[in-house]
Amino acid sequence: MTATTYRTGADARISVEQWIRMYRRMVSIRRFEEQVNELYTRALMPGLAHLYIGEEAVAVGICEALRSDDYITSTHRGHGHCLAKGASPDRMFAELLGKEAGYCRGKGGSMHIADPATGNLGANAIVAGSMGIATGAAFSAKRLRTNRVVVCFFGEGALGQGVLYEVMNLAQLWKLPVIYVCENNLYNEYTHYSETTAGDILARATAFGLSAESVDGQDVRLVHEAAARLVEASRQGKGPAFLMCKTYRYHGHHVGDINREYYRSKQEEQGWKTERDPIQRLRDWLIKENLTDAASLDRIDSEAKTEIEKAVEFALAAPYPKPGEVDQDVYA
Amino acid sequence: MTATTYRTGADARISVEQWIRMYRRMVSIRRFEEQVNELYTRALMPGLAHLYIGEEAVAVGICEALRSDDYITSTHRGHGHCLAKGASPDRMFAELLGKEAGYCRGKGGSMHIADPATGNLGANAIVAGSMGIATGAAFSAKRLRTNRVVVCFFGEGALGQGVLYEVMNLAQLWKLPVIYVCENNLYNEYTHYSETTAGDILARATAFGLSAESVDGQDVRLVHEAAARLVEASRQGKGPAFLMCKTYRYHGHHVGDINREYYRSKQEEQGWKTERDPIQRLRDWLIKENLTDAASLDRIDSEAKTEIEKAVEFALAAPYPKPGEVDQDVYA
Amino acid sequence: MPEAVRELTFAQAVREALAEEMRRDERVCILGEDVAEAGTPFKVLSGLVEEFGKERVLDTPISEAGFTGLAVGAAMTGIRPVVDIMFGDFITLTMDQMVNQAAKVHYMSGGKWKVPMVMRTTLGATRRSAAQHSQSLHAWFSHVPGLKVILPSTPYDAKGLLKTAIRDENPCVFFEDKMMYKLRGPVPEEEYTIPLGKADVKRAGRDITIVATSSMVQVALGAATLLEESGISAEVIDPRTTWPLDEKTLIESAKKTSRAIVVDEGYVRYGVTAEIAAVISAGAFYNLDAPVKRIGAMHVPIPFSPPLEDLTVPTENVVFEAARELCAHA
Amino acid sequence: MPEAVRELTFAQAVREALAEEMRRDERVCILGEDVAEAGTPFKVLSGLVEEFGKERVLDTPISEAGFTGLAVGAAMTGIRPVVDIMFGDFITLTMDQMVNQAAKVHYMSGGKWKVPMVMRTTLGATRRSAAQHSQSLHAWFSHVPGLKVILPSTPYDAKGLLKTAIRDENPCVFFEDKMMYKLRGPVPEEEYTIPLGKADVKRAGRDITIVATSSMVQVALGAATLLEESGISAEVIDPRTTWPLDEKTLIESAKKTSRAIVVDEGYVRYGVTAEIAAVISAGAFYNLDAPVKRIGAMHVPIPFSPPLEDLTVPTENVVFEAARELCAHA
Ligand SMILES: Cc1ncc(C[n+]2csc(CCOP(=O)(O)OP(=O)(O)O)c2C)c(N)n1
Ligand SMILES: Cc1ncc(C[n+]2csc(CCOP(=O)(O)OP(=O)(O)O)c2C)c(N)n1
Ligand SMILES: [Mg+2]
Ligand SMILES: [Mg+2]
Repeated sequence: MTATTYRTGADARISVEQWIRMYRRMVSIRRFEEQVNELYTRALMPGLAHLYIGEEAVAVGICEALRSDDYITSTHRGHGHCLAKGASPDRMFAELLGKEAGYCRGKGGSMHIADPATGNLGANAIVAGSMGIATGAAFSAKRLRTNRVVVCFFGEGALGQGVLYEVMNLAQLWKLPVIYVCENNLYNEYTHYSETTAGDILARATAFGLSAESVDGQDVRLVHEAAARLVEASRQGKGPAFLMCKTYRYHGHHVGDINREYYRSKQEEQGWKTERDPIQRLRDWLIKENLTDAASLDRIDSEAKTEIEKAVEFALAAPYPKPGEVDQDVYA
Repeated sequence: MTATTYRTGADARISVEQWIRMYRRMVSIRRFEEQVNELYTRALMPGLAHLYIGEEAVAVGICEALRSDDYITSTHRGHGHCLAKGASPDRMFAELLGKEAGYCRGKGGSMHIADPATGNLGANAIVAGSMGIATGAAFSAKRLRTNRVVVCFFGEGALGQGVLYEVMNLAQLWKLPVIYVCENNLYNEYTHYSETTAGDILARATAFGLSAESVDGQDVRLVHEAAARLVEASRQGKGPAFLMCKTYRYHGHHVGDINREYYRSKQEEQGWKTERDPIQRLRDWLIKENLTDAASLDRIDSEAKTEIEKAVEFALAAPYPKPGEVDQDVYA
Repeated sequence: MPEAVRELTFAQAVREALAEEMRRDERVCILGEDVAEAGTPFKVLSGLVEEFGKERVLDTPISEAGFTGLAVGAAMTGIRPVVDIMFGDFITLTMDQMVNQAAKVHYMSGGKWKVPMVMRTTLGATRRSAAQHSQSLHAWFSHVPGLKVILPSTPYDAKGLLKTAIRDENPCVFFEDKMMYKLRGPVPEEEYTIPLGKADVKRAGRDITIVATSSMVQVALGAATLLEESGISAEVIDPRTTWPLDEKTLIESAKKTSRAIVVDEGYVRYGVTAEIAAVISAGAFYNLDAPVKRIGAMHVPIPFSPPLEDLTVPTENVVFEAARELCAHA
Repeated sequence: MPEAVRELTFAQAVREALAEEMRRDERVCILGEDVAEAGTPFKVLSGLVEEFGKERVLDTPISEAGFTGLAVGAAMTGIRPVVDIMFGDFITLTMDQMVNQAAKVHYMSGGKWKVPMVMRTTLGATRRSAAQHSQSLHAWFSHVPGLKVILPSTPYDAKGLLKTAIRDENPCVFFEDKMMYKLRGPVPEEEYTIPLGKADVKRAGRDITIVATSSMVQVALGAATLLEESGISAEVIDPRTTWPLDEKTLIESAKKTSRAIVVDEGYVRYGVTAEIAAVISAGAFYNLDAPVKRIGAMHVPIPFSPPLEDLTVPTENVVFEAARELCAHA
């Protein structure tokens, strides 16, 4: 693909600042996730985490199309969504380490980060667990006439859960402003999606009357263009939509999934990393189009690195919640 | 529609005896259900029942395409399926009255009739409750190489339940011999299906890779033709299929649903009864084609009436299970 | 309660609670199957769609998981949904939404998101509806931190407790015994609510404590009348909510009477009677003169056949006999 | 058990039980997410697909309700499925299939159809997996007639009980504490099975009875060692199955020792400890010197933060202290 094919109508409406912001966010997410891996490897993080590395363009391209008071729901692989919606890395790391300064006071951990301030209804450790929630938030948006839109992120594994079809039906019947974003990274944990997914994915949404499309999830510009269009339509009252983003996770299913060759080859991984990296792609394009230069982007890279390092330090130094916290907030 | 349009290739392969058998079965089901209503009205039947009157062509046309060792699963509106698969009316009435001679020793009642001898895996009072079971029976058929086919009957209301999509996916992935038969009688209890069903019903099945089609469920010949074809294909290893039968229940959702005008008009009911009655239609065609005469069909009618009356008498006279039965068969 | 108050049926009391709360707070919505024009198969909601419109009384597809999940998200974002699950047996389909989502959202988010929703559903057998339409599964939700579980036993309680539940900031499950919908009882015209977690002494007594829930309160009261004729004074206590549970009232009563029976229509094993019996056995340990007796549904799927079904549920007589036997103990 | 037997981990014992039963009976199949090449995330099933092939070890989509329902139908028609639900928290999605279908099919059909299936799943916290991956929800299934519920506490029991469950004609749910997979213990090479419904005295004692389930048996045994040092002789009893429940063994032990503690990793409220405490309180009423003490998970969603999470589960020390206190009573 050449640069010119990217120069769609939508592209033209995006300011340089926006592209730069998307670049910065993608880099931040990547640095963030590298640190998560590092924390795990150095046995500084309790439990596990599911890295978003490789999929950054999806969260960033989509959240860039949202207002800050729009809602998202997220998954077990949720750090990228949280950051893209505006969460700050320090409190996220604090959450991952179970510290009181974390977004959930350490009670949620990696798979449950939630933040009303950025419209994040929460990550969810149940595959498809947030679909009802997202659809319900869209119900509120419509009934309360807030003009908000909701994005429901989920992996292609969630296509196996019946509740998706139940809520797509509801959303379409009631014309709710929710976009179901399927992050198809080819694997349900350790099983290729072709072994678990019959028929045609987009048809599963159009059958319920949703408009559905598929996009190269490694290209933030295509993702953003599609998202902006669908979000806008939904905001105008056109009802729900379905967007499949074709993407890839570079790392294991979780940080402990090191030996992966029984389910996918190193070559396959290498191909995605070297040929379709979303950060590299945007970088190349920005430079090629003279929208910025390498030095500026390098500066962003190193700023991001510093920011993330500081955030980790903050979290490592932060205190655990006091024992008395344990039975607080069971009931509101 | 004229008679000639019915003379499809499939029709030609059906013997007169088969048509007569289908006629007899439809009449039996109708007489059976009329008696159920009568028993309810006379306060002789405990609880409620959901009458199949008006939908007879679906169960009969489909079960006629099955071997006796093929399996079916059924619903809360299940009497027609049971009878069409070969159950005898006396033990069914006994079940409806909670008598020991019933198919389930009185423990199941109207909504739970099951009978291994006729391949009936059971009616089910959970909407969509039998979909997993039907798919599992198809799994057994495939693994045990019995060459059996399974028919899963359900109302269009069950399209709302996610488990349908879960099992269609599984059935298609594993090429299981199961036919999902959607009896679309327009209503989920008291709500028109258009208020609960977005998009396109057949597309919900084709999206998962199933072949899907729709048929006039008031015409036993069309139903049977489609069923025979789909069952045969499934038996040959072609995997699952979906068949929607457009039909109508003449009576209320259950025997106690008398005042229905707030959800459907008397006119609508009258239209279906007078213009599309499945028994009348087959009768007219059989006579018109000279396959039999009115007198012979009248004889069948009165035989059916007598059979059903006797069956009711049997059931009314039959004893209840002994109290000691109550905690038997909780565990095998 | 003032004297000479109006009488309502249990169903009317539920409906009135909903109507009043919907008038008071326009964020309150009802979601469920056949809840609008049909007003549910039990006609509990008749008339509400006429007053509040289809935007607030919504017929759903037959998607218990889907619309319960939708209610969770709606509750988090400003709506106060009341979800109708037609039969308590169908909560099986909502367990993930209620237990993994609704019950945990507040805690997992460190107290940031709230889920002010109510699930209304049924319990109770003897309607000749067989095993999939007769269960009393409230013990499951009672086991789960984050949920509140409410079991009204009278029209008065139904109205007052439901209003409180709708105003509560937490997910509440409200179980109505479907055989009680026609039960009549006094319900004052004036506004009132009833706090969650406060047991109610439905009848005071000296010799034995009968703790009963939902329609079993009526059974217990009937037994208490029979016992009175035998010279035994029974105290009938209705916990009203299984969570929060008003342990103190139960224990104090048992300490006073020194004997206790627990009656609940769910299964005895690992059910509500187990918890309450364990609480009383431990709390009134030094005062009990006899083991706490548990009475509940027979441990079988509910059979259809009427003579069998009737054997599976507690009756006045069973409670009466059990109480007499207990009182025969030193 | 013979002496000098081979040691296996808990995971190996489970795997061996499956392999043996799959060799013995080719109708036995395994269904679940990532069960084939991946051998589950816990690697419990490693190697089985290699031996038995993809026809008998089937990777499913992420459709817990769908494949559990499929297993019910397969079990009715000649297959003996073993369903793998990766985390016990996900049984929420299978409740309709297990409770409204599997548990009731035999009874509702008047004894005609049978559902010989096994669901294997996990329980247990402290893996830093937070509220949706740490629950111990076995009380729910224990409450439901028609199901059998198995909680192995050692590799030996895991193997013997799982083999029995696979041969059982009823739906059985088999809960494995995920934190025990690496626990080693003796497992003889020779074929053996263990009956369901028979409690096992894991340690004999005189002064106090500790009834414990699953990994809490290990906790109880640890506490018993500490108690011994304090001069208290504790009897540790493992019911092994919560249904059927071997009441007799529990009651006899409590009668003998006159004191009892029940330890289970589920929530205390309306949970397994409630039933067992109620059974012992009533059954050993005239012999108990102190109230039965219940110990279980704190009544909160399981928090992620390690110092908090550790507060929510019973430890040796908590059991030890509780026992000491009970023994201080007359
Ligand atoms: C209901 C449920 N079933 C199973 C799991 C275990 N699990 C966690 S992630 C995962 C795979 C999810 O795959 P996908 O949706 O494609 O997301 P990805 O990990 O690829 O981002 C599974 C099976 C779960 N968390 N919830
Ligand atoms: C899970 C579940 N939800 C709700 C019900 C209550 N219910 C019984 S029949 C029915 C409508 C079913 O409609 P449909 O599937 O079209 O079948 P029909 O009655 O028209 O034959 C409903 C909602 C139920 N039995 N199970
Ligand atoms: Mg994936
Ligand atoms: Mg219908």
